[in-house]
Amino acid sequence: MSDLPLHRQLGLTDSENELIPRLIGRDPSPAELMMFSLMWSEHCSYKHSKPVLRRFPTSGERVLQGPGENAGAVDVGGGLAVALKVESHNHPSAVEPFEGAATGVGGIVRDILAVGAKPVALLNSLRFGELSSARSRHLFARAVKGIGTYGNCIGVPTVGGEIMFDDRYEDSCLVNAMCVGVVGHGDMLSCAARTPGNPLVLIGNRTGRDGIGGASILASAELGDDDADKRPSVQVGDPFTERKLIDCCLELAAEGLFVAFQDLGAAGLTSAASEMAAKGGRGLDIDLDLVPLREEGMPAPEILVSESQERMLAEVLPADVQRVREICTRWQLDATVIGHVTDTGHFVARHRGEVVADIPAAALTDDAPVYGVEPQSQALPAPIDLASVPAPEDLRAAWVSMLRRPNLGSARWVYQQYDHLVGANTIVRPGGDAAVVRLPGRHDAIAVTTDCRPRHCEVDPRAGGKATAFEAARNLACTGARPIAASDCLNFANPEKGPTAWRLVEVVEGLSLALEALGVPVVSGNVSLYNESPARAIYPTPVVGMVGRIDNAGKAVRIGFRNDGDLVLLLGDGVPRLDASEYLGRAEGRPPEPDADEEVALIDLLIRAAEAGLLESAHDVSDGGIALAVTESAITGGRGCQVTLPSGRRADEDLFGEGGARVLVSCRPSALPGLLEMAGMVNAAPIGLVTGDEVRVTVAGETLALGLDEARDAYEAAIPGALA
Amino acid sequence: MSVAVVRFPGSLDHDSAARAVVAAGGTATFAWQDDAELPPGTDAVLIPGGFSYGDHLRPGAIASRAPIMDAVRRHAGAGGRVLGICNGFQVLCEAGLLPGALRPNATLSFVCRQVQLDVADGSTILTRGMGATMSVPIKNHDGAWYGDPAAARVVFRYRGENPLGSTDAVAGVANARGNVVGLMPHPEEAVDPLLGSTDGLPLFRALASRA
Amino acid sequence: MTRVVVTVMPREGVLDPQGQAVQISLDRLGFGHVDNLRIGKRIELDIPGDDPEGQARTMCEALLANPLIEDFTIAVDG
Amino acid sequence: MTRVVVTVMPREGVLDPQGQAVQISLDRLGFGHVDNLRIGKRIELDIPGDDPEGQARTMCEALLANPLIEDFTIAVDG
Ligand SMILES: Nc1ncnc2c1ncn2[C@@H]1O[C@H](COP(=O)(O)OP(=O)(O)O)[C@@H](O)[C@H]1O
Ligand SMILES: [Mg+2]
Repeated sequence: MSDLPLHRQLGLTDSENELIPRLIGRDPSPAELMMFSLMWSEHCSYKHSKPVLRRFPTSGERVLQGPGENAGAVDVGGGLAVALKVESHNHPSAVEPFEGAATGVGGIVRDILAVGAKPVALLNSLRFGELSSARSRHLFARAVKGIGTYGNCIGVPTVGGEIMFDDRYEDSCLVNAMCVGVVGHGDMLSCAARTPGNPLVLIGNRTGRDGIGGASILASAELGDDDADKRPSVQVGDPFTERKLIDCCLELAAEGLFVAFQDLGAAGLTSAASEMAAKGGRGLDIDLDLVPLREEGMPAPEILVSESQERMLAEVLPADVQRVREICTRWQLDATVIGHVTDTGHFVARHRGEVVADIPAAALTDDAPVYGVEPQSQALPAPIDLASVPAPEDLRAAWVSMLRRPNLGSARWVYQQYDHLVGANTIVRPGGDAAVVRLPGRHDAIAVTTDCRPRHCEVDPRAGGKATAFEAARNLACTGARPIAASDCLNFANPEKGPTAWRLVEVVEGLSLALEALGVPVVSGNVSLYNESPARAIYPTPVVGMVGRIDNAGKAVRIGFRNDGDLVLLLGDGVPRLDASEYLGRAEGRPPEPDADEEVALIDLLIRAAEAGLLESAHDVSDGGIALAVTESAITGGRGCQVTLPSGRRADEDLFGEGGARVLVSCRPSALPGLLEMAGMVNAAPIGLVTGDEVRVTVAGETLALGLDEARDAYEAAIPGALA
Repeated sequence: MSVAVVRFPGSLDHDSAARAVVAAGGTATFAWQDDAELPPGTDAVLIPGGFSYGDHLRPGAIASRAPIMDAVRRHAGAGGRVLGICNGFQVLCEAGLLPGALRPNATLSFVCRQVQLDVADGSTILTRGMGATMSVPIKNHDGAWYGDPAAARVVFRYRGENPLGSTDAVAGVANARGNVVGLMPHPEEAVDPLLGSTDGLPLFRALASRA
Repeated sequence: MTRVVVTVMPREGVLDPQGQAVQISLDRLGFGHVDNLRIGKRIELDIPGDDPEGQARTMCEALLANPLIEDFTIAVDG
Repeated sequence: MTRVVVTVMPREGVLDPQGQAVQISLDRLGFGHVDNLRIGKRIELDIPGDDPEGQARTMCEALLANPLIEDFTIAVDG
């Protein structure tokens, strides 16, 4: 056992430790100290990021619920709202990738459930070290398995996500999950406790010793180190119970039995109860002896902070307790009254006849000290000198090897392990720019995507933030969807270091500028900081999850070429550059700054063209440049093409350069005049046609040809090949 | 015609299966695992996909012992139509209503993708009226049928390749009488042009028809 | 109360893909000489009353094992 | 060649959802008196050479068990 004072062992600073007695008017008990330490952790209190997050645009005509509840929600018409949130489970996934990633899915689903919404789509954003590392291969493969195992069993289709491998994530992998749900406007639930005297019902799994971090320090002082060692701190997911929880809670919600509703996530009961109390300006009185336990004899602090999964806490009317129990029993779930709402504003926990905690709830949730970050601005790098990048001797070979890169090749190995269809509403399946999911029982649909451009954020954080948000919006628009809401997960290194703080502030500024230009509000999100080891810090990785809307699901556009003889066009004014590109493979140079007007005009054009039925295919030009985009449209559609690329400075840059607003589309020849007219100020350049069974690309006077089979083999082998 | 869709804790595809029945011109009702009888007026039974009881122990094993299964057994015994999809197929095998067992996929991973099937036996009351082939998705972790193909009435086979490693590329079987059919692929995900295929519709028409 | 251990193994002749996969992984980790690896389930449970072994047998027949593909054995502790 | 049996069980205190689901089911089948049911894996394998037990331990640590959530025991036949 360490000699440090208890508060230090629990991760509280000396000044935080001094603040607590002033807030509660006496010295905290060890259990209370632990509750503060968890609630005031960065994960729960956002103490380093709160001021930064205020920058995000969060309002808009469609916003029904902005940040502050378990998930945000926007109107999609017809009385229906879409709820969304992205969340990280980085650290648990690094410790135990299968369970960490699985419980990450479970947690984000319960956030959606907590606002009364039915989960209809899952996505995930993954970042690991290079697959040449055995550790990264293990983490990646197990995390994917964990996500699949959990998501498949709960019957929510996993329809999208992204994967990137880079040495910068070798020591700190990122596993972010996003869930999207639907709920009627009038059926949205809040976590705010309402009426004193109302019982609190704990629903779902029993409480065990999962994910007890700080508590084991406390408990070990009492029980001796040997026992502490036996305590698993890994949460184990139980997707079968989660499925029952979803079915059961939606049934309870449909009968209007919830007054307030909340999931138990990080810091377990402590966080759930104090948030309910603080949000509603009420108190909660909880009797820990009533909490159903998996093992006898758990000490109070452990019960208070256990992170056992698949649990929800509901405020219900006294007269409804019986009915709630009946429904839960049918679903084979425990439903136990563990306390009631009070008017004291305090979170009071009793155990074996004693009060073990009695704290003003707001002290836990709102009074954590907020630390302004101290950004230390960095000089922006100069654009790379093209002469310093060796030109490939064999362009065709370079093209094939690009297809074979795990960062560019097909993600099929991953999404084939996910049930992306369950529910029979997946109109556009994974493998394209965004997935399209029909709204239950309706003709309209939502498109969903997650995106991030970490290398760009590293070299030029503000521009990288913009590029990230615009890419997400462009991906939605490629299906014909109009972006309506975003959620984000800010994955960063240690913000107490000036350069990281600067990147955080600048990225958020860039994201905000782009989202304002797009008219897309941020309605929820999450922050994951300190993703660094002594050897490596991650790139700034602001994952953006975005939802768009399509009026008519039948008009959704896909990335694959569809008919021989169709014309291929390049839309947009972006200029490809190798700076910070996948081709370069390094965060060096300075990609062109996204132009908001061009981006918005292109997105608008795509949506209108899809609506008018002018597009046969549309595919965003992103990682790997136009060479990748054109090959993917050909492989996916099972049709070759002949295109001539606009010439710039050098053939490899023309082929593999990235950056700016560019989209590869195809259309029937008869649709061309309409499309050109609609394009207006947006550059629309016909570059070839769909034909044959090879991809023929003419670049700087040289013609390269790649058979569809050879292209597909390289593309499909990228990830399985690297894992073999 | 009224089709009873049987639900267990962990069933996932009951709503989409019911929609497929409706798309095929039938009406759908739900039956719960604890019910002793099928809903009044039930003409046919559909056991949908999902992870009943979390696939614990063996997929379909725990659900196959639920009270409703006695009613399903009586219905099948009287010649009534029963269709089991994916987990429903596993339940029917575990219940002894269909021959064989479903083992983990040869890849040992969940597989979600579109496949092509050959209709190997179009003479059962459930498969007649189907084309010679169909395009449908599979999505399962334990979908490798294991059994004696000579002793079973094989109704569907994977075409071209055997994606899950089942005996003799079997994708679905019927009982001897042909009124109970189970298959791993998901015809309810192939009843709407927007989903990419409507090849699953004839199966639901047969299930929901009086002929 | 008797602690009973039920072992359920894939039947001889039934493919055990999980066992095979583990054997391949062991091979890669340098345990290439390992052979005949099979994976089954071990179920531990407390059974009160008389004839715990007979009760366990009934449970195996009713649920715990599928005779088409699995064999079971029962061991009673102590 | 020695036949070795490795038993991998969920660690004390770790959730065993499979055991829980099976116990619920046994309860419904009339075995409500059964308790503390836990399900783990039984791995049988042939190990040639010296110290099969030590080899098995190395394999458990390298692959067969996840020490964060599982405990293993090794039994050597004969
Ligand atoms: N980066 C962010 N952008 C927008 N909103 C955020 C961000 N990070 C956190 N939030 C919001 O702050 C609130 C608290 O987040 P969190 O503690 O993760 O919620 P929960 O405990 O329900 O998971 C939520 O409403 C969340 O949406
Ligand atoms: Mg929450």
